[in-house]
Amino acid sequence: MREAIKKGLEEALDTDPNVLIMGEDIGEYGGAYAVTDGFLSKFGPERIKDTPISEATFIGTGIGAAAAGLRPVIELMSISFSLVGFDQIVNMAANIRYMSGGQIDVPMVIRAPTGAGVQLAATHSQSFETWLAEVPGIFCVCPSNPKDALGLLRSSIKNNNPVIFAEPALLYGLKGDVPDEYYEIPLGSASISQEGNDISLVSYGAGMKILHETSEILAKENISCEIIDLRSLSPIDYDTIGESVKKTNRLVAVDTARKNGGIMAEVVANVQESFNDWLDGPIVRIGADDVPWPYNKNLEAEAYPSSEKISEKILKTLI
Amino acid sequence: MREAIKKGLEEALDTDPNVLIMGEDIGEYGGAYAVTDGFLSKFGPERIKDTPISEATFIGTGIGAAAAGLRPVIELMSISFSLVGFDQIVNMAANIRYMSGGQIDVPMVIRAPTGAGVQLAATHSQSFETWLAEVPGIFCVCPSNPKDALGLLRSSIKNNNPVIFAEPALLYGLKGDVPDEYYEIPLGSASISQEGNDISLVSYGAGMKILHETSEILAKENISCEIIDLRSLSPIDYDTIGESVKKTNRLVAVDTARKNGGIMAEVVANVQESFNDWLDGPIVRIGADDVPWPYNKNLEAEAYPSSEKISEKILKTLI
Amino acid sequence: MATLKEEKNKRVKKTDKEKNQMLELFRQMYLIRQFELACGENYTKGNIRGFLHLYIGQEATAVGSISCLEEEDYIITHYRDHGHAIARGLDVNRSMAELFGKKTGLSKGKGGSMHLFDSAKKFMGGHAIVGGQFPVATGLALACQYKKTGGLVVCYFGDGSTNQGTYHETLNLASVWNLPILFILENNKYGMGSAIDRVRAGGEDFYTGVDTYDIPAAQVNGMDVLAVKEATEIAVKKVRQTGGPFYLECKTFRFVGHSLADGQKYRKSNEITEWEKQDPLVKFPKWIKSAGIATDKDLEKIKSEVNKTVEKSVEFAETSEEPSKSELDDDIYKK
Amino acid sequence: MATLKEEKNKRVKKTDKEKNQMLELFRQMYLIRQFELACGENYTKGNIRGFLHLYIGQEATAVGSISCLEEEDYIITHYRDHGHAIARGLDVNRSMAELFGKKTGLSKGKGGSMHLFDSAKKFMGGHAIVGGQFPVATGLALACQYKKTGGLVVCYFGDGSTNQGTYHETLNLASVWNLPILFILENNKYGMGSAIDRVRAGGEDFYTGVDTYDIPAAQVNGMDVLAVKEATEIAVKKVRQTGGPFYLECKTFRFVGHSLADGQKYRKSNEITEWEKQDPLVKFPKWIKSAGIATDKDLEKIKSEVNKTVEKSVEFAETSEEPSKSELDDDIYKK
Ligand SMILES: Cc1ncc(C[n+]2csc(CCOP(=O)(O)OP(=O)(O)O)c2C)c(N)n1
Ligand SMILES: Cc1ncc(C[n+]2csc(CCOP(=O)(O)OP(=O)(O)O)c2C)c(N)n1
Ligand SMILES: [Mg+2]
Ligand SMILES: [Mg+2]
Repeated sequence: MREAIKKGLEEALDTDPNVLIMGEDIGEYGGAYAVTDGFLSKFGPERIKDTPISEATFIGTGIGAAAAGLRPVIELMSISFSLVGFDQIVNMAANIRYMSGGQIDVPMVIRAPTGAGVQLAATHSQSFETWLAEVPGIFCVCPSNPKDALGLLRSSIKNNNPVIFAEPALLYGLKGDVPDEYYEIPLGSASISQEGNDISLVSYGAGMKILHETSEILAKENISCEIIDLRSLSPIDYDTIGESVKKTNRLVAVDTARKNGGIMAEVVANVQESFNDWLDGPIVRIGADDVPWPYNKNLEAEAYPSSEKISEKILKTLI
Repeated sequence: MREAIKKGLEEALDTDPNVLIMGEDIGEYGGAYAVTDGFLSKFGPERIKDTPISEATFIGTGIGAAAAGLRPVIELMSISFSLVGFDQIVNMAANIRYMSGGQIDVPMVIRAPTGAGVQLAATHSQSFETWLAEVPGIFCVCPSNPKDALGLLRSSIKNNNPVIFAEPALLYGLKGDVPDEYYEIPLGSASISQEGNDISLVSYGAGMKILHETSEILAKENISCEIIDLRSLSPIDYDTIGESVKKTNRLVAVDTARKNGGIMAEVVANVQESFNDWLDGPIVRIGADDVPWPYNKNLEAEAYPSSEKISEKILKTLI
Repeated sequence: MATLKEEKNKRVKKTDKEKNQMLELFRQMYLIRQFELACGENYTKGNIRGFLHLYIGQEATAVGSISCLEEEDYIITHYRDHGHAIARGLDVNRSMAELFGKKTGLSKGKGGSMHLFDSAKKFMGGHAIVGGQFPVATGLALACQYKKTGGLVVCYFGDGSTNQGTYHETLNLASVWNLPILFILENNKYGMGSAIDRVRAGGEDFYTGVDTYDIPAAQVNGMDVLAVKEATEIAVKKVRQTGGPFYLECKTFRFVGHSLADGQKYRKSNEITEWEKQDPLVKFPKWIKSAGIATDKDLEKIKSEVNKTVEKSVEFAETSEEPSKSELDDDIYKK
Repeated sequence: MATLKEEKNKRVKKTDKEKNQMLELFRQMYLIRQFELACGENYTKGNIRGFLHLYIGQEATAVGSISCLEEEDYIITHYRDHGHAIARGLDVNRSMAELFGKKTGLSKGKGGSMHLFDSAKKFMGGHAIVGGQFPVATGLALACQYKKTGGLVVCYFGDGSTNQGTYHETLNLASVWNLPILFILENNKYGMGSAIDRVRAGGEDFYTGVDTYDIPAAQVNGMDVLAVKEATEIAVKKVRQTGGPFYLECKTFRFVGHSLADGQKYRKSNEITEWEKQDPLVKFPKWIKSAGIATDKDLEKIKSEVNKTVEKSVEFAETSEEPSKSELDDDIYKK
């Protein structure tokens, strides 16, 4: 996964002189998650810009640079740190085009590791893509595998609007095939990660692995799962979800972020309204527990959704 | 409404020496919405503290003061400005108790005007109580009338946790009876604002007026509405909502905040799951349009939910 | 760096071009004043809504400083933005129409008073979150530097906004990256109802503290349009030479409330009257006449033209169409 | 304010009480060092997870400064918090258990390395968001002032955190409200991999810039525990006298990476070796001996006791129970 993101960034730096990267310790240090390792010597300090620890200001710097015609890619060390710069993202990046009557464009990507699972405790394990995806004026994506990461990153950097590119911290080491020929994955398109007939499961990012495990457990009970990878949290591809629901008549929505306020609340609310006639029962929603993320490994695992918990709930409620 | 909030604050200042108020221009200026007018001369500068324009810091100051035994009440000029201090609210106030294993309490109230409707445009019209209500570790309430405002404010200031007290900017001038005898309204309790049989309508804050108007329109069609006022956005009183749904078998959920990511997404997702057997159809959700708030009056009104739009949608989809 | 002195005597012998420049400065200041008065009137009438912050009293700052800029230079400011917009030559009709929320407004009626924009004139707003414009200014300057346009960024802000963290973060970054920004502080002694000394440590002078960031700084009388112009010329030259930031503090005053909802209870007694003695719209025309640059009649002519311009802008705004409801969803995303 | 000098010669003649104090300073520094080494080892073993930031090299700062505090004083710091916790006398077993994520940990295993808390000792964390602790420090100090407890707040922070806006906002507020805070900067020349000069304007000295906020400030050699102690004594006295803030910059160095994941590619060559010459755990015991305060044997005895304490803490942490799953929901809300 790390390599796919790296490839996407290098490609953009190679082909578009207006692309530059900013963030804390992305240069000399090589990036907190080593995604930009080697970039400084390859592309130079004009384009690989180490910033002071001041998220509000370097995010806003990205906005200004984008407004003046550059295509900055900002790296945050954690999406949890976006809170320090939330005003710049939510009030400035998202609104400036509208407030100016369409005069100002902000072609900027904010990359940030997201999610729990590596024992970083309450302030470092959150998933604020769930909030940012709700803000009109910005796009938001979150890949679950290297191929999607590259395809989505290409589209994100080419997009003429602010894009939140959330990278599940758990997945940097994930291996997976990446096609050699050039491809892009449009923002706003979900994918069917596995076809099935009896029940649709939807999640994104680090949740996809859990869905596949769930599907294996349910396969033993002769339940065939269709698995949907949201990929894009804003806009959400309700066509793909709807088609699947029309086929299986059952939906289970899984967040690895906290359940309360997760993206799946929105998905559920919309699907139960738009596809009610095709649903054979309530949509089951599962997310992380509504607690601050604990440091302890067992507690963190307990708060995290698991294929056991999900399949158990499905077997109990849906069948 | 303004008077009720003022009364609640004065009472707290009178009875509890640990209560103090902080915020921009709450003293000499008398408060952006005049809620604290006259407080400085009555309670003195030790307890009525004008702050520099630095939301992150004076919110965090509230956290520290609360952690050391005071009961600060913070006023923000707009909940839109909470973004500048989001890290302190979401990462610090909400998490510090958990991260310390229960050692640190934060009995603090953050009061903030919320919502659109007064032509303040994109950056000043938002409703971030929708996000803050989703954070474990904090409570969140939003009154729709003077009586509730006073009752909720009393409970909020006495509560031993951070409480977001969102005040619909549109309602400061609202008149209404406030009982003379002392009462409190517990956090976490919705109210039945009007009984009815055919359909349940739920909203909160500035949405309540719209629901009552909707009910009047529907009454002409012989549809009897039960109206629920959420009052508390965290925790949400699903018992009250559930009882109502069991009676009417229909739910319409209305946000005056943007629909995408509004509190009602969460309400709908939970109700369709927990009370599915009692629902005779999909839950209809209506909110403000998913656009940055425009300055122009007509556009703003167009984005805002209205009783006409709601009743039309109900007549079309539910009947 | 020392405070710049007003050296008026030097300026008495003027070429025609210089004289015209002086008259243009007067015209702009008078235009801003009349524009603002018209805004206030139309706020009372209910034609302008939301928050309205007038620039009355501070005209010399915007006009004096913007007169030194080139086309390729960016301007960014806060919600008290009418003065900067007009001094930058933004269309007066479309500015007024924006305040009326009309389709013909600069931002199609979507931004309102606090959000004037004209990207063609590199006027990048109008920002209503105190301190919000600082980081964006840095980014604009980064683009100038990166693309080697030769342009710079002027970032306007108020004394109150210096208490917001982004102010410091941005000064630091501008210095570390040596970015071409001219920071112009309009120190009008109050942030809303808060007098500087009640909310800021370190006294009423701001330019002295900028030293910490290795940014050259100066202070100037913001009520004196020529002093502002002269100081800005030096500042702009310095920024273009070094490629790096400069900080200019303009001591100024608003003669009116923070916004149209302000009762000004917090004012010190006589303060307004004292400052009105320095009204640039009284003192500057007086000087123009005493320096033989123009006569009363010349000035009256300018005034009556400006009055017409403003009247026409109100008429334009009044008669302009409202945006249609279908426009609500436009302008959110760029294709 | 001038830099405080190391005046070691003055200190040779000591009372018994003073000698014991010196030995206690050594004991604490040695305890921190051994604790940190044990942490590193147990991180490698997988007993400690998440991010782990060691205090190795900076011991003199925490120990010297905290030795001057009273019970009623608050301490708040950032994620590199083990040193401050131990110097404040937090239970070593429970500290280690917290790092192991155990139920017996200070925060019941919920906080981990970056979030050590002991409210009984007024140790208010351990905060992992850079700059996050500043505003909270202000609030603690406000409570001291409001309740007239006579206490003060010591707020520790790193050089990198001074680029975060809250640093400036808090200095300003502390000054405007005259709050009893002692700001202690641990300037170890790097914020993660970023050397000061690459991310900060105004040079490598920080205490000079604090002037702007009307806050008295001083600088001290943070590798010299006695110098730190002396400087802190002066600072604390000043805070108690004036009721207002003081700023102390300690020049120090971490001999290890930012966290256990750091390859330290960004280091200047020889830098670590150069600084290791100032290792407080080499220089201070040497001085103790030369000053006749203690013999090698005395020191060895302290060391072996500390070694046992640390070993026992690891054993305590290892053998402690994990929190039970039912505890997941506890501690979120206060009833
Ligand atoms: C983050 C934020 N906090 C508070 C406000 C409300 N507010 C608007 S203007 C203002 C005062 C700003 O004063 P100053 O920077 O001196 O500018 P001036 O109004 O004097 O031109 C305040 C507090 C805001 N818009 N944004
Ligand atoms: C808001 C925020 N941004 C970034 C980080 C990641 N981070 C953790 S520590 C650190 C460096 C801080 O350096 P300094 O303040 O000098 O303290 P030191 O580590 O040297 O003790 C960074 C960038 C963070 N935790 N919070
Ligand atoms: Mg001001
Ligand atoms: Mg450091």
